Amino acid sequence: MGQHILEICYLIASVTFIFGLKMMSNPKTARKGNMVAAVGMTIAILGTIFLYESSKTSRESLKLILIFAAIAIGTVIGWMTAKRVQMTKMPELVSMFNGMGGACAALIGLMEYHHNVGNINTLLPTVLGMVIGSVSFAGSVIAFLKLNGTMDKPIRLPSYNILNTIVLVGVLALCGYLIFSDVENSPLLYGLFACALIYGVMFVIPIGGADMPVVISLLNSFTGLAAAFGGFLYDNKVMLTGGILVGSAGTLLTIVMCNAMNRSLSSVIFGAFGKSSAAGGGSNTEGGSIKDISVSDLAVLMNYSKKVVIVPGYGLAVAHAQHIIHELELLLEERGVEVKYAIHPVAGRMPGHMNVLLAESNVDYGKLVEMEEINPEFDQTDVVLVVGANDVVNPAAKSDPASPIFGMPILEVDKAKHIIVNKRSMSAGYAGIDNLLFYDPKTSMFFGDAKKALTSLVSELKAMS
Amino acid sequence: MGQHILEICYLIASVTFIFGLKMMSNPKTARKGNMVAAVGMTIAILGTIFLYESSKTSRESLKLILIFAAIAIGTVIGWMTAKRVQMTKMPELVSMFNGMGGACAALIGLMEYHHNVGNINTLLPTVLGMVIGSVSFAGSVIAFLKLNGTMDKPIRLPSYNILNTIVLVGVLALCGYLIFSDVENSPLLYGLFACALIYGVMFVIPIGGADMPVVISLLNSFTGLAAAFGGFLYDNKVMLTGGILVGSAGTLLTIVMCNAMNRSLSSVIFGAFGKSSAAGGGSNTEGGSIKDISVSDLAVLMNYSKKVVIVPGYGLAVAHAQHIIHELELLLEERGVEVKYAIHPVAGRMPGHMNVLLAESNVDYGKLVEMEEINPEFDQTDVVLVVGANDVVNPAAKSDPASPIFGMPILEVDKAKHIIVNKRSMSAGYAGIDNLLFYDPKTSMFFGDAKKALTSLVSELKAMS
Amino acid sequence: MENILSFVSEHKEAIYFILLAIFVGVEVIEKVPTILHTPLMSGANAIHGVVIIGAIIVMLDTETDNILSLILGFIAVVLGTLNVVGGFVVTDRMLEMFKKK
Amino acid sequence: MENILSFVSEHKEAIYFILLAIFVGVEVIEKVPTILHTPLMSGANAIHGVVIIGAIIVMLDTETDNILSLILGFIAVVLGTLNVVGGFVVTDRMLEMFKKK
Ligand SMILES: NC(=O)c1ccc[n+]([C@@H]2O[C@H](COP(=O)([O-])OP(=O)(O)OC[C@H]3O[C@@H](n4cnc5c(N)ncnc54)[C@H](OP(=O)(O)O)[C@@H]3O)[C@@H](O)[C@H]2O)c1
Ligand SMILES: NC(=O)c1ccc[n+]([C@@H]2O[C@H](COP(=O)([O-])OP(=O)(O)OC[C@H]3O[C@@H](n4cnc5c(N)ncnc54)[C@H](OP(=O)(O)O)[C@@H]3O)[C@@H](O)[C@H]2O)c1
Repeated sequence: MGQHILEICYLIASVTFIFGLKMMSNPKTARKGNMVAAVGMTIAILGTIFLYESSKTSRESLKLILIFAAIAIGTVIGWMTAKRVQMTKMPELVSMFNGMGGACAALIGLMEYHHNVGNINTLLPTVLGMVIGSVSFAGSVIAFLKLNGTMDKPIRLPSYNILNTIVLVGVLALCGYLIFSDVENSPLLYGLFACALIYGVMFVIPIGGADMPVVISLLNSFTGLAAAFGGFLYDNKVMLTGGILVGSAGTLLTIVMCNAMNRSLSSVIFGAFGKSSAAGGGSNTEGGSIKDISVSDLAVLMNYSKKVVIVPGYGLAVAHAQHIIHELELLLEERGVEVKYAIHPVAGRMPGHMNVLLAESNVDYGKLVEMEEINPEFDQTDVVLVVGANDVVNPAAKSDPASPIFGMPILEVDKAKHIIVNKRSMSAGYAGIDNLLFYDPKTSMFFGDAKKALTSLVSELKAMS
Repeated sequence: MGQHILEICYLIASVTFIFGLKMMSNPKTARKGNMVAAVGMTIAILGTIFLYESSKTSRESLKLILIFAAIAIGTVIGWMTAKRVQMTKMPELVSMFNGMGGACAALIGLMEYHHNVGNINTLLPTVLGMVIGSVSFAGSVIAFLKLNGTMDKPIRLPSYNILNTIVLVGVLALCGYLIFSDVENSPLLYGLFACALIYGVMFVIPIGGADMPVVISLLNSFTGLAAAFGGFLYDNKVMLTGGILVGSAGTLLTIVMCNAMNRSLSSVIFGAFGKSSAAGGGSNTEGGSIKDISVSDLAVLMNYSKKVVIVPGYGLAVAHAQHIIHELELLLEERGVEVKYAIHPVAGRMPGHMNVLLAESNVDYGKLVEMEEINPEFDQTDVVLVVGANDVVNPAAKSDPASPIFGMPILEVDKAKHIIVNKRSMSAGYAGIDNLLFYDPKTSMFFGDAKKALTSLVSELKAMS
Repeated sequence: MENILSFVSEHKEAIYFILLAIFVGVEVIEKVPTILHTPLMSGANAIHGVVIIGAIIVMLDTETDNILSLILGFIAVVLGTLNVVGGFVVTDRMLEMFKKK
Repeated sequence: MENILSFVSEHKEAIYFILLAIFVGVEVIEKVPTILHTPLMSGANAIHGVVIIGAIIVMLDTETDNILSLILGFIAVVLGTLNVVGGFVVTDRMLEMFKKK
């Protein structure tokens, strides 16, 4: 009876996962979708605690206390972290939570191993779940450290890919041996565990910090896979559904991101980008002179414009300048200036990064205009204010077939009357290449940290009226 | 071994069905998608013939000959009919083929019944598949006759719905008895079969001929359901996948059609439309006078226009005027007139009906403009030529809250300088309501069968140059 | 009540299968644009012709001396083939016209 | 070869399940617009926290005197909860901002 009810709980949870993801396709229903999935998850968890039954199951109060204590601890920490973290730290957070899930899967595998030796149908998912979970865990930790800035240089030993492949082959060989040997061999299991962790570290270490969103999405789908293997192990449908859904979602998102950057997944993982950027691309640095603009001149220019388009980029996120830019926008509108934001699909470091940021600072949704729509408007624009964006406005993507970003669609800001670029220095963006836009006669540089620079601009503007 | 290969055949076929339907979402890949599904189907059929194995299976040459003969006959007839039929007869054809599938399911149920008495798990799908197949078969035949014009009036006995409900209850009761009684009772089975056929007839008979596309789509999903029950009966995955896919596709399409017409499914089935149209709506007939236009005047008018928009409707399909209208279009373009087609989503009698028709006569795809896009263009249009359309240009949908089509989006042709309406008489369209557009001072009527009228227009135009 | 519960839990494989297949069907069809709805309808029509497999199985499993069964099975196979072949061919004809552009 | 064939056919239920679930996942995700990709990623992240169910099962099935198992299980449940709760809450926070408009 209990078992039957549990199956129905799982069924409900599986359906909520699907509906939840489905509702995520619309900003209006997305939040509800997330709630729906969360409710389903709660049902599945509580159902398991109270109704799960196998030949070995027992519910001593010690165990129940431990389980609830663990859940309580996890809930409090998870809740607090999630509520407190800054919006700009989202990628770090996602990678951290992803690592937790991976670790959980790895632990399950470690503990279940000796129960399942001899039965290949359950041993296979046990070992694979453990390995994938471990890789995901270790990889996520490194990704977290990289995003965090703790580990900021890609570390690339000589003949790295060979080394990496050797470890991978080792992991696979150990897996195969453990699964098919039919004898319990705990030391080897721990060896495999260690190797998987090492592989996870080595997998992520050579990848540049800026590529982390792609990596996280990939690791996300790894953890999904690990959960699905858990589903096979326990013949548990909800773990299977959830795991497979996330696995395919993660894979798809990874591909979407790579496509939007006009790069292949392998070039992200094997770091072809970093190399070519160091070598090529920089050929035009001497090509022209750059022009500065002072805060007061800029304030005057903007004050008397009719139409201003703001192009936010990664720098805006780093500088936490989303609130001050909203203030600038409101101020300009008060003075009768029309203000819009031009949102490039891969501006920032995560898909939709700019939308999340600007939504946080209450910018009106209707003012965020997507690339295809805003591009024809630039020639009627007086001032384009580029804030911490670089690659997404690089004309080389259109004009220079040798450029690594050639072919990526860009915001065509060079059609506007005046282009103001705010960044801290002349250094390159994510793709590591030079930007000829900065040498355009119509462009003026407005150097400084985005938040500070904009703050001074806003106070200058306020002083003017 | 053979059984294993057969399972893989089924797996492949199931995947091709999904991919085939998926590829249908794009005109570029749609044809290939259909091929893919057809290949999968062939694999599944051949696999079954040669590899299927149960305790009772035998492959005497007589049986194999009969099977291949049956397939050959079906193929030849199906192929010829499908190749020869006129494009305007598409709905008839679909309903006919649908009926064949339903009949096939019904026969399977009839034959399998006595093998499965006593085993509720297989008896249930056997009986239900038989019943749904029979309803689908009988309903499709009636739908075919109605579309065909053989049976053109909705037949509505007094207290029809009550009668109908009684038959339905009878069918359900017999089903329940047969399934749960556990004793073989062939006469009752044939009784049930007869009742199901009667119900199918009664289900469709009261529905107006013009509502047939919705009905066919619904019957389509019924047959899908019947196939899925076959899948349960034989534990056959490909029948299950195919059946369920079609079942949900048919249901969804039905809903989409009803939504586009701004009506509910129950109002289609219970015929609320037909009634209200007879009573209401006609209140404004006396409201104004209509104006005729002669062929020669029309030819002059069009010849000296800059921009002409053609609005095709059901009448175009009935009159087979798609080729002559293309000729008209080419002729006008030769003379420097800009010509476009305005396509309303529910113009005609099937979703996408106009696109299919005009594609047949080789009209350039880019000239077919959808409603939302063309509506803002009407005020720069010199002549709108409405050919056999009525409801889709009825301004009552916007202005008259009492109208049965109120709320349906329409083509706003009344914004154009001149409106020419070609139809045979002043009689109403599908919704059975009057159209004030015809009394608009800017409107001129150009009476006659679409094909004949346009032919005379074209020759008049040709004579002019 | 308990009957229903145990029914659901015993047939969970089938229920998940059905649910997922319905989801796939709905999601896939939702993406088809209106202009392709007529061919979609007839393509789907062809696919439910898969019921022919049942007819073939009936033929294969019947005793050769059961004439009635053979005849009915024969008719069922003919009807199923009509549905399959006619459906695919007519859909192809329609889509051919779309492809030209 | 024959091994593979029989493996596939024996596990057909599972294979269909996996295939259909993958299709559902891909179809559903494909429809999500770019602007929602960050919350989608973190929402999906929360869902794979379903692995916590495995951790709970381990705890329930372990002997009470197997301290190591209890400790590891405890840690696994904490980690799983972190993934689930953190994931859903952070997604909710992000989506809350989108909803305001
Ligand atoms: N969105 C995604 O899904 C995603 C995922 C992965 C990768 N990417 C990639 O990320 C790039 C995004 O382009 P983007 O134009 O947004 O950014 P970007 O090309 O990376 O450029 C960011 C610029 O911001 C400036 N900056 C850094 N900190 C700043 C601060 N505190 N104040 C002001 N400026 C600051 C930097 O120049 P200074 O150092 O001179 O200040 C840098 O040039 C693309 O190449 C895209 O392919 C995107
Ligand atoms: N597309 C779909 O999926 C679908 C499905 C079901 C229902 N519907 C419904 O069908 C209607 C479609 O609107 P519609 O404007 O296309 O058609 P309509 O409103 O049905 O009007 C068609 C008009 O064509 C005229 N006509 C008939 N034969 C003709 C011929 N040989 N030559 C010239 N004219 C002829 C008729 O008038 P005369 O008799 O005076 O000639 C009639 O008024 C909508 O109400 C819609 O809701 C659509």
